[in-house]
Amino acid sequence: MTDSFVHPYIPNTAPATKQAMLDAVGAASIEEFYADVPAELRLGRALELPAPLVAEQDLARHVRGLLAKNRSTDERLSFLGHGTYHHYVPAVVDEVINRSEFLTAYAGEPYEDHGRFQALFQYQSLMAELLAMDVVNVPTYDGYQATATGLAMAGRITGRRRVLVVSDVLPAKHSKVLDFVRVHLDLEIVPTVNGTADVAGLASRLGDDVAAVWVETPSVTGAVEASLAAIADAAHAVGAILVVGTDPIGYGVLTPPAEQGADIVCGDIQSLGLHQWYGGAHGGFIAVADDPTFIMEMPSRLFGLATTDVPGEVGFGDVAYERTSFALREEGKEWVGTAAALWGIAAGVYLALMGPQGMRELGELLLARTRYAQQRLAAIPGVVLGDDALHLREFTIDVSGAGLTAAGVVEALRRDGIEPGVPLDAHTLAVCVTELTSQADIDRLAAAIGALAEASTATTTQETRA
Amino acid sequence: MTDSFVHPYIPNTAPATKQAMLDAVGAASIEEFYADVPAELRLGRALELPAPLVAEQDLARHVRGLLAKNRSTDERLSFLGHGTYHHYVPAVVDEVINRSEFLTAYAGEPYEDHGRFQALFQYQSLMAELLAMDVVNVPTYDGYQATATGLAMAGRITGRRRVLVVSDVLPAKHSKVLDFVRVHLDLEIVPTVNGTADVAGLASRLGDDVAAVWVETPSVTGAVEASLAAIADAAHAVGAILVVGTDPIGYGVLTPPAEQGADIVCGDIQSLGLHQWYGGAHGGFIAVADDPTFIMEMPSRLFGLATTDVPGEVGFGDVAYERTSFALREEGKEWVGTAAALWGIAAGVYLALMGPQGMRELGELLLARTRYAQQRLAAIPGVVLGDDALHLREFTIDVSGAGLTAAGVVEALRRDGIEPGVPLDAHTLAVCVTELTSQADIDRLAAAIGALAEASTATTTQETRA
Amino acid sequence: WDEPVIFELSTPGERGVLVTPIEPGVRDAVGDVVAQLPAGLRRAAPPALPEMGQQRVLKHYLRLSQENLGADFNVDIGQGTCTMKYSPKINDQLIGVPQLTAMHPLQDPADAQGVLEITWNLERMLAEISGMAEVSLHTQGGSAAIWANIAMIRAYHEANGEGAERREVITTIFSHPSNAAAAKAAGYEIITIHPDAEGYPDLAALKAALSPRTAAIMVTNPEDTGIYNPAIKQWVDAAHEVGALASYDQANANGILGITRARDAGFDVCHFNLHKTFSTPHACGGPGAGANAVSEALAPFLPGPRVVRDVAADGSVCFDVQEAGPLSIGAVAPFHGVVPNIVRAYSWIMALGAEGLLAAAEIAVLNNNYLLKRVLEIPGASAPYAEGRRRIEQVRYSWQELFEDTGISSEEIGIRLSDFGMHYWTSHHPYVVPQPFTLEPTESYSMAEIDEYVGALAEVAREARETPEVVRTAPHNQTVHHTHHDDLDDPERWAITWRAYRRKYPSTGSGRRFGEGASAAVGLAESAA
Amino acid sequence: WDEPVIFELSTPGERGVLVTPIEPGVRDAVGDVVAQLPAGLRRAAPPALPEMGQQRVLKHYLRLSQENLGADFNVDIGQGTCTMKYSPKINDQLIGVPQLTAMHPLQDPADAQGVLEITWNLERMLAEISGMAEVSLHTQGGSAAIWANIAMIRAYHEANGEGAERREVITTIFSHPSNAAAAKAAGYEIITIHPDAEGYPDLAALKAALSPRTAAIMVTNPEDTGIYNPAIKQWVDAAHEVGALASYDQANANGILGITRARDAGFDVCHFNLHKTFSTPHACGGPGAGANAVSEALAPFLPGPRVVRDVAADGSVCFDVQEAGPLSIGAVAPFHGVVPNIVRAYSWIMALGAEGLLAAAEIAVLNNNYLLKRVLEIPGASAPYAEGRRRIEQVRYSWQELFEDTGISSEEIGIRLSDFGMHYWTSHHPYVVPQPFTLEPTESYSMAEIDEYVGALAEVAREARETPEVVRTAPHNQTVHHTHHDDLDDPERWAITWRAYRRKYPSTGSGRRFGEGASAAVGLAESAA
Repeated sequence: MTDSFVHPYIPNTAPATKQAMLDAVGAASIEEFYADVPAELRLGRALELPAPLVAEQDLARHVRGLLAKNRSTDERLSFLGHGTYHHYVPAVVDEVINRSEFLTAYAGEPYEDHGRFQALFQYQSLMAELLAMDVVNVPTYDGYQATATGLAMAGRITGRRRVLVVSDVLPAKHSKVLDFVRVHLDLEIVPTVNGTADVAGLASRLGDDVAAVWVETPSVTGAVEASLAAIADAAHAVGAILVVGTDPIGYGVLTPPAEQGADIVCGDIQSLGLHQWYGGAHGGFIAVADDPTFIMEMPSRLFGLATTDVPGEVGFGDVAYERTSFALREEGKEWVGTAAALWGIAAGVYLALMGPQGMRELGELLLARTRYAQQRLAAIPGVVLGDDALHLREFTIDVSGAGLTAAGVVEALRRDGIEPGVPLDAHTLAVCVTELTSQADIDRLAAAIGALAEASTATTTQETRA
Repeated sequence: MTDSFVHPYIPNTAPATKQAMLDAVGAASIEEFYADVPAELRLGRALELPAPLVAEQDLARHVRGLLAKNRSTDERLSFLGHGTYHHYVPAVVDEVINRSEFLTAYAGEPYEDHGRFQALFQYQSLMAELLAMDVVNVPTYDGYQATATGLAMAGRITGRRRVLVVSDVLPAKHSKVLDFVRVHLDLEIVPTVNGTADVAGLASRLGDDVAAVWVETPSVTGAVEASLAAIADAAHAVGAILVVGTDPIGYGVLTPPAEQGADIVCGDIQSLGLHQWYGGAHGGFIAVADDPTFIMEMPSRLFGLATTDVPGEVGFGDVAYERTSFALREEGKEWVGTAAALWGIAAGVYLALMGPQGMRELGELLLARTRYAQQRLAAIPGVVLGDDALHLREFTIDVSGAGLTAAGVVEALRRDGIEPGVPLDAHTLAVCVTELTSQADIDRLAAAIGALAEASTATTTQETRA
Repeated sequence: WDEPVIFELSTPGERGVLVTPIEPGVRDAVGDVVAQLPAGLRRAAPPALPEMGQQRVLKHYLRLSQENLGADFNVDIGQGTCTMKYSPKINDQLIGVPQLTAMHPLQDPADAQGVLEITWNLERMLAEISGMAEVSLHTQGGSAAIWANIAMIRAYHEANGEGAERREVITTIFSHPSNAAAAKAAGYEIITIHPDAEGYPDLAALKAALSPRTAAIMVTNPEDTGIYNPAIKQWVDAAHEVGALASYDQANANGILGITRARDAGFDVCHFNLHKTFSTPHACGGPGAGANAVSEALAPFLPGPRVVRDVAADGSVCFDVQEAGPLSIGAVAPFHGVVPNIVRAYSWIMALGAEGLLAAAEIAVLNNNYLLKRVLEIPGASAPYAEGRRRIEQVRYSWQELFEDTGISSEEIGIRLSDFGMHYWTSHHPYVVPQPFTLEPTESYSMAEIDEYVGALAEVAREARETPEVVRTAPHNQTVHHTHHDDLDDPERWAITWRAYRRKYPSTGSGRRFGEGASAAVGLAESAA
Repeated sequence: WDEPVIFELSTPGERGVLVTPIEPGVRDAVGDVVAQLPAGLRRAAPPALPEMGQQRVLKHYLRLSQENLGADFNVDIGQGTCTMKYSPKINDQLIGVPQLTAMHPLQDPADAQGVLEITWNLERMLAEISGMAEVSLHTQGGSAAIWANIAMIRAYHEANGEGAERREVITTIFSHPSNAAAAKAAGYEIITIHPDAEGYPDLAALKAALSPRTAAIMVTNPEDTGIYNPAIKQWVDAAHEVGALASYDQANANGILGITRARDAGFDVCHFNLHKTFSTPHACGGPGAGANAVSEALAPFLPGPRVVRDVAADGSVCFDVQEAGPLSIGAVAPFHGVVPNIVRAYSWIMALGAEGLLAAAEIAVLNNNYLLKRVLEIPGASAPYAEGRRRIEQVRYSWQELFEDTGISSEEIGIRLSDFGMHYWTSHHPYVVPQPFTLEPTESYSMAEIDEYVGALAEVAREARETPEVVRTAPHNQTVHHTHHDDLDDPERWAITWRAYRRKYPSTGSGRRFGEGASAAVGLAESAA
């Protein structure tokens, strides 16, 4: 760097300080420190980067200018879900996770970072209540990774390779899981019937070489699996493990999978107090019973309570640290690293604010809005629901009867500032509603699709007549 | 309230708790506590207020919807000043003043509120360096109040009534000052000449009945007073006090008034790290020498250093608390109360971030941009500068020569998303530039006014011909 | 933390934030503007501000913040009369947007419809809450609002030609001192009424004081004792009988929201503090916000500019700004008042509605009477006046008995309380109630939190009897130790700025230990809050 | 604070936040949806979440935050290899806007041009910084990026028909353990190379280990010791010679920004951690963000979806989203990666530019060598390996000598250090360096701060010799005391959730004091941070 380069982020660019430090270590120049970097590897020129904006006001103007090109779901009416959901984030959640103490901390000991340990232990504990399971990890990256790891755990525990996939899975999630486990496991798809698992079909494929049955509920179409208990029984009968991928948002009213026999419950916490962030804020949970067979296969950190030198005082620490790659390198379970701790704290604050009553009311609201949206859209001539399952938050419609394509609906409605959903195939649209989707919003969507359908039918009729 | 009313802000609305507390105090109902409120004064009906939005998400949507009707100066190109200024606020300033510990604290002791005392002591100290004076108060409400109090102090110190106003003052400020001091003081205006004080005119009106000479620099037109030293000498010669109202933004490069003889320097800190807030974020400073005659007339709190029981440790506390209305009620100096402490902390953080070099560069930038804008606008045929004084940040143009009115320019340019300035009279427009007004912004303004002038001249010429 | 004074953290050459450079085109056009300055206007030596990297400035102030006890952190029921209630975080989040922070007050009103609508709506809601005709939100604090009250009263009498005769303002000793102080600043003589033996405002004394010289009575109700004046209407009537106006200090109206209204008792003018009753945060002592509410008769005297609502012929609504009228006292502050707090208070009312405001009042009063019962269980504590009667939203208590028993003063107890993560304040001077302390639980604290607070109070009272030295030498667990007040009252010794300190204490020996190398490393050892 | 576990703060009936009600129109249309649920799907008992008012939740977490030592508060140079640098507040402020938080990843790309442009630009900037052809920003942390590295390598060999033969991955003991662990998870056998006597990576040992069975070498450079491998190009060349790929763990590239680049040494793939080198905050352990940079040959294997830049015929630019191609490893994470950190990292680079990145590297290295000199002045401290040579951005030190003299371990010293408001970590297991501690000052700390840190370290070392009991029984000034690890390794005793704790410890006697009434009132007495 040149001597006149002084930057607010780099205090020792102050020329006098820099010189004093060089003098202290007896170096003629900073160049000396790079003696081990061979000359032929030295770049020898300035990086070709855009001209910097060293004045904060200029940086702010530049970045704000770029972001101003975005049109958010505050400005567009969005029925998009498909892995990232638009839920309300209470202000207290943002206040807590934006606290500098949490935002900028990393990996201190349980003493000076007591707050972090307690906040994450509480996250584990609050999730545990919602899921009715005794063990929850410090968040891993996302629901994809959580499910991949959950299945890998089942493989390691059973020593088997076959995994029966009995639900419709988000394609990107399937892609991630497959690439993650394929060395160790084989995924076999058991096609769903009317939106949920084909229990009979599953039974016919189960055997003592099956490591796990993988259920997604709600599925990619938002269908809630109604036969979980039967699936659990069937799986357990052959010594297979039931791995359930889920979104915890509904468990204020819905029976948690653990109470229906699930062994490993995993999924994403984005719905619990995280903004959409263009899909950039996910965290994965893995929940199991308080059983060492399962716990010792978990790669993530687990914070637990411990006694201290002061009688009656409760401290925190890492449970079974020797499982981890930090301790054992490649002999650990998968690996552990920086993942999504702050999002876990956020989810904990969210659940503490919502309480049992809030989660109950929210679950009911989501069921009601989903049902209402299904009713309204299915009332459009030519539009039919994709299946008869119970749906939470997401469902599909088939628009082919109205002479429409899913992509065509999206394209047409975007012109009105509406994102009507995600096309799953040529004629199937996945629609998502949340507590932020009001009745009026749903009515607006129905009216817009209804108008399209009417226009399409009119055109078709006209064409038929012509 | 009804028993089913439970609100997140009011924990004891939980019915069981409420009943337990009533039981504990032996009250049959809350009604008992209002025994002293006569029946004829009881409202006896619900207040007529809009239906509440008890769910935070509904409140957020409502308020955001209202605020979305605003079009801020981020979306409009603004040359508005006239008391509230558009300066850049570094992110660290907002981070600090939004810390819950500062935002929600009030009036603790110097022990548990050590941070507040130190932060405000530092504010005083940082302002003192900028102003080159030894004493600065904890902020009062705004620059209006600071100046009103500064003049009132001069009246109390001298026991005289006459105040000579030698600068052009912001009308609203003049209004406030006048109403505040008129029982005790008479304001007499000494008209300015070419934008700044008429020193000869002042001399002719000075006498030993003059309490104070009031200078504003920069004045309402942005003119910097060049004769301050002469004014100080003249005032002091008759035992009058020189009160200078100012904006501290320029003192990285400009000589502070204290070094030119000012006795009381006062003004507003909005420019130092506070957003515009639609004019809703002002704070007033009053600076004097370390002279009990002046200090004992200050109504505000003054935080000072003190020794503690630990040798070498520095504590903080109220200096000369017995001056205040808290201690003496009506025998105190004016009054003290909740004013603008947090804004003072903000200004302190701002000055700490800027440092001597930052304030110097900012001052230079403002002088340069102001001069450039003057040049560009004065180059428009028919547009002339209001005076020949040195200007900082604000200046006036007279558009009458271009056949325009000030209001007309405003109306026309608003249609292009430009706020060109504040009309001071029919033909005078006060234009403001800051570090956030780029050269390109100024060029755009000049082009827009130039086009108006051209169109007007063309019309006039045409009319003349016709 | 043992955080130095910021000037001690300076390192030459460091920068906290950089300024955007002057564009070459500008520099070419204008030249070296600093060099061009007349010598007298060019600053000779740069201001001795500290030079610090950005993170060090941040760290310094973050550490200071942790050394401060915000209402969000403690059971903040000890700052009685101050109405420390929960300031909802959503309201802070809602205001922190460019649509508010980056608005200039002289923009085209068409571009400011949101903020104008909120302002107008809040005025109307406060009019309903007070029963008054018109409201102004200009002032930045409660005392500033009291000033506006008396300034309007003064203008009213002057407009009626009675300005010269009406030279007195009557208040009570348990009304906020700013009523007396602001009236004095407005040129009035002050008459202060003391309560009767029971602690109730003395109507007979008021009547004796009233005369054609009276400009106004300016009273708080309930008073700082938490006692509601049941004869308040008679007070107002008596004032009106002599042609005086009645001004109601409702800075803290928290106990009577939806219960009773200023105008219903006949008051001509009142004010609220948005930072008390309406939840905006206290911000270390401001900005707060005041609301002045007046009767029809006083409306012309309100400060300007005013926000007005226009309904067009087609029914469309638009808000506009109107300059002050001829009778107005003019500007009392820049523009429209403390806008962030106006939006916060509006949001708070909208989150609660009529039933919520009533609930706030009722629970605040329930909490207060519960607290009263619990405090009186502590040996040595008492609640002078109105014995056995309920209070409204706060109580001024006394440690007189404990003081007589132990010699430990209320101030000492308060300082020791800070070691428990709580605090209280005594009261305004003069200490009419001996060894006072003033508690106001508001509606924001749960029963469990109130019990926790009383537990700490009782513990300190026990210490005062059993281990008084522990109390007398407090604080023991703060970042700073017992501080010597005599330094602060002696002009020779006081140091109001670092600049003055360096001048008065040129040697580093006297009273400082800053800059001792690793001293800051003791860090957590002394950390508090 | 002595803040209870949150479940102990529950009061039946309190609410923290309310849910918007179901509209009557919706309810009329759908009926009671909960009652309609099949019995098996209707939750029997509500989840035992706490019931708390909003302010109490807030207070609880704010107090916990004060019990945590963020990088903004201490001289955070002790978490060596973690690159704790200043995360500028402006970047946090810039991202906290609906134009980012309220964006859905499947919105019309036309509505997402800002975030797509930033993502694309950051990819290009990182391509220039690494010398690589293409960059993906999908992964949420460094280890996830390492996984993506090995997943691409695996896919590459499979695409070339060599997947079955190439079953080994070679790494070094001073490379981050996730390289070994992720490769193992991907099905590879791991070969770990130890350094030579001087601490330099052992080229001969590598060559002996390489074979046609080698899929890749995966190494860090400089290694965790701060030693730069001068033969790095020979390492890469040797790998290439046997047909293996070379993967570079540049999680922490902080010392060599603008100095030397991965591709220039021949690497095929590398990754950065945006939360290390590029300043995004560590967030208590995530979200971070990883960037995978690859050569032209590996570009087809990058995860999808990809952000692409289209230039129209008229020169107008627009950004679009493209699904992964046939060779891609597919999705590694939802959508486009950790968007908040992508924008933060972009902003950080834009604030510094080429000269600023170079300055960051050079000052980080200057700071490190200055720190090295100061630490070696402490009796008992040493820096094993490469004696007398300069290091790059960090050093793994040893207290072995002090341990031999006093019996005080590095871990004990680290715990005692927390009493001084500082901390450090030892290192990853196994402790190849005995009694290790790893310091990395980055460019963010001033000379004065480094001196302060070393002062505290020296003080603890002095204590270890003079008053070892003080060190051994630390911490003394934290909110919690020495914690017993044996509880955490015994399945019978561990309690990973409150739910499990209540089940395993049904009596309140064993190991808890919560709920003892006024216990929380001790408050500040034990406050830390």
